[in-house]
Amino acid sequence: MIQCEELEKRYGKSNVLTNVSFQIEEPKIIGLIGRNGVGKSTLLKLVAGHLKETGGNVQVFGKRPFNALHVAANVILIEDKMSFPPIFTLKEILLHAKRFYPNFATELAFDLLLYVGISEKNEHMQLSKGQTAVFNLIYGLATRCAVTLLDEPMNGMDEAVRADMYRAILKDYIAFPRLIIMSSHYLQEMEHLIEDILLLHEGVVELYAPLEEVQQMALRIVGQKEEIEPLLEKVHVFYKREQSPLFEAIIENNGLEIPASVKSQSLSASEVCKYLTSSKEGTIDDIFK
Amino acid sequence: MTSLNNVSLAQNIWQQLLWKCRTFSSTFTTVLIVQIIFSVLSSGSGSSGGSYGSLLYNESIYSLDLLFIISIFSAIMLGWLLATQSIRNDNYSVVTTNFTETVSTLLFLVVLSIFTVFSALSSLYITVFTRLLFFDQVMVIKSALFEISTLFIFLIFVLIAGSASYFAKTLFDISKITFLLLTIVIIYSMQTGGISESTFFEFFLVQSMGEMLGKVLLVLTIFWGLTIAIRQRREVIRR
Amino acid sequence: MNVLIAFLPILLIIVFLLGIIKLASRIRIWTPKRTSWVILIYFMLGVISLIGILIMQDKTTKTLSKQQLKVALEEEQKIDELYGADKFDQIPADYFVFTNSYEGTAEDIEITLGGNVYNTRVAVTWNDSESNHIIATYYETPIIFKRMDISKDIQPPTIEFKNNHFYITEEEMQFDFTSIQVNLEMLKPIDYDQMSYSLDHFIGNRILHLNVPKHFNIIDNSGWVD
Amino acid sequence: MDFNAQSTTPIYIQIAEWLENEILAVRLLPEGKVYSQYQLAEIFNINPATAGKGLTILVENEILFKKRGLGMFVVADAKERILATRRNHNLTKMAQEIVHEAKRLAVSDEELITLIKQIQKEG
Repeated sequence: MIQCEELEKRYGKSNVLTNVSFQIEEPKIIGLIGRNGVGKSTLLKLVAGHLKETGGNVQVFGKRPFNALHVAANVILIEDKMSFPPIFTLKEILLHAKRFYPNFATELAFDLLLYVGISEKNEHMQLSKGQTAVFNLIYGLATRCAVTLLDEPMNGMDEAVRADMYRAILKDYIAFPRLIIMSSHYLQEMEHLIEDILLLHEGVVELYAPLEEVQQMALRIVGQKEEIEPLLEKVHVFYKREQSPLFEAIIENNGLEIPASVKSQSLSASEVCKYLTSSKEGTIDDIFK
Repeated sequence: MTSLNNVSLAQNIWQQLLWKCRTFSSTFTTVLIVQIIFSVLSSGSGSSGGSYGSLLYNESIYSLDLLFIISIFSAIMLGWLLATQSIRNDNYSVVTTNFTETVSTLLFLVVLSIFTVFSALSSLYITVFTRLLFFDQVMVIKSALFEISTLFIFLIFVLIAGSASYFAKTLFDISKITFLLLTIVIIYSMQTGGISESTFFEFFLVQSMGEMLGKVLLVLTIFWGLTIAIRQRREVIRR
Repeated sequence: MNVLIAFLPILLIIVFLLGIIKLASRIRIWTPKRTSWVILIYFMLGVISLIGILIMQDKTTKTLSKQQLKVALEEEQKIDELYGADKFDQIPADYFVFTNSYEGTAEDIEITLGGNVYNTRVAVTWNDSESNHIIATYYETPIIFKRMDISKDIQPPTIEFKNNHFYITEEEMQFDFTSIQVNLEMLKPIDYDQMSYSLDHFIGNRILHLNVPKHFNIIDNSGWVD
Repeated sequence: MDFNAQSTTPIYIQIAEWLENEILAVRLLPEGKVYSQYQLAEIFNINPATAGKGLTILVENEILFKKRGLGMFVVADAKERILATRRNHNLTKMAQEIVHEAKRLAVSDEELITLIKQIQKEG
């Protein structure tokens, strides 16, 4: 459904995406992860056809998304700054959506709105930050577009609503499978929901793999310095920390035999992503040396 | 897998046009209120008086002229407003592309112009009728009460004004320098080159209807074509 | 440029109005539904007013058609020719309004025209009669002013004869009217031809004919008597 | 069940373990139909693909089998297979840990065996 080859996007002189290549063929929920300012939103906007690529190419349903009606009709991008005509109430917005999105789940949208306690008589501009996010997400979900792009959908929502909204996404996804790409700072929160991880780092795709594979990618080993150090020579080390008497390291998991005396532990996907994208060979501790 | 939506270009433009008639409904009321206020404030388009020997006369003229000028100004303002970024962004919460967005807005301008013409006509009838009811004075009907050719000319100038201003704002957004230079050139040539507003009117008001239609179509094609060409390339930036 | 400056106040008012409208839109008066009702009602009022104007025809006057005006203009010219040739007896009887006879007692007869006598032309012809009777005959063709037939509002000139002195005055007449032009005057083609100019102004003849016996001597105080 | 998304054990393995426990507790009957991946996804609030992977592991271990178009079913001797695997796998692992701990504590092999026998006796 989505193909990117050497996709590049510059804003003036600053290069946001330098070489992004990946391919998504079937409906699934994908977590788009990356540090601040790495270009997650930019990538989503390119896919939605809101931005024009400066190099390489991006294709959605076999078409270049920029200015393509077929792509616009089947891709929805939900973001913070999404705006609706101020003359409409929420109710009118939802009623009108059906004209543009034939699959629009009007009833579901009204039910969800009622559930989260937002009056349909409100105007979009009057909503609080959290309510805006909830409404936008409901709107995006209800469009049932084959490609649903959610850029930081949970920003500003409180804990309880977040949990409900994740559940809503899952339920609707099960009922109507489609490609959902969700970007977030909080990978941990949505780890259970996603199938694949798309990790952006320094303008390229650092990693595009199933969640389970990511979880298996690294190991945390803790033990005596003399036991650990020889191990580190054989594998890629993401991180090491010596806080005598303990020596801790995060290493690549490539089937290396770990002596039983060394405590080893696999990491959660979000930790793996954190280490994959941490600045090269250094930690915050180095600053305080 | 949810099914893919198939939308044709014409369908999308039509849907957006209907949508815009609602989202921009305040433009209709703007035109209406401006027309009503000017109809109430002014007593007709003007008056002339004089004497002809022992015959002293005083004529109050109610014509479409004042409403026409007001409508032109409204169209210029609304055309400019319709091209603003925030309005464009609202558009991206429904299915749209640069092309369909621009074309549907231009078509909306046509709808707005047609509305403007008929509301001007209504305003004139209403003021005249109230005057007829409450003032006891000879009322002279100096032209046909309903004249297609007049309305058509009215429509065309309002539409051209709106389209030109929509184009101007588009140009302004993409390059303020070009816009400024163009404005200076136009003002300069109006000051010195003998070009005035009536030059524009005279350009269009030729005797043969066919020639006029040709000129109108040519001018609209230029404005619309350039507008579409420029806006085609724009990215969506929500702030 | 001048036009632009002239309409600057209008522009300012429109900007001011836009501000009001923007404020109003904040309190959601103009929902799309209400707007469409307002528009519908306004258009209906327009149609009703149009019908009203058509119905109240007793209060309205129609302007004469171009054809009628041309006929009137030709008639005016014909009468002008008759007037120029002093052939007053050939002026059709339709246009005859009144005739009066005055008796002169002195040899010198003075004529004074009021300052506002502009439309009425006064002509003197002589006859061989021995009597002292001066015969004044007034003719009037239909009077068309600004394309309207205002004949019925026009009063004949008043003629006063005192001490062998004619005082001729016209009744001053105030004519106020409202005109509707459902067209764009400002966009009318500039090349007004002579024809439409004369059509738009005053058409009609008002002739006062004085038939005077030869033995009188006419003293014209105004210099306008033919 | 103590399902934990933040745990370092991958979710699909937790799902597989949960299903095995259900089979052991005879809440899932031999030859009976198992939850579909979508049902599991809803029950545990997880991605259906992840749930599917849990099921796939069990199919690979021949605890479940697929009937085309009907879904997944428990094999007749599922319980025995699970027990056997757990015995093989888990017990070995635990034994390994005991042996390592014994080494660290300088407990000799004989002493360890004696300890185990003693615990078995006490029952």
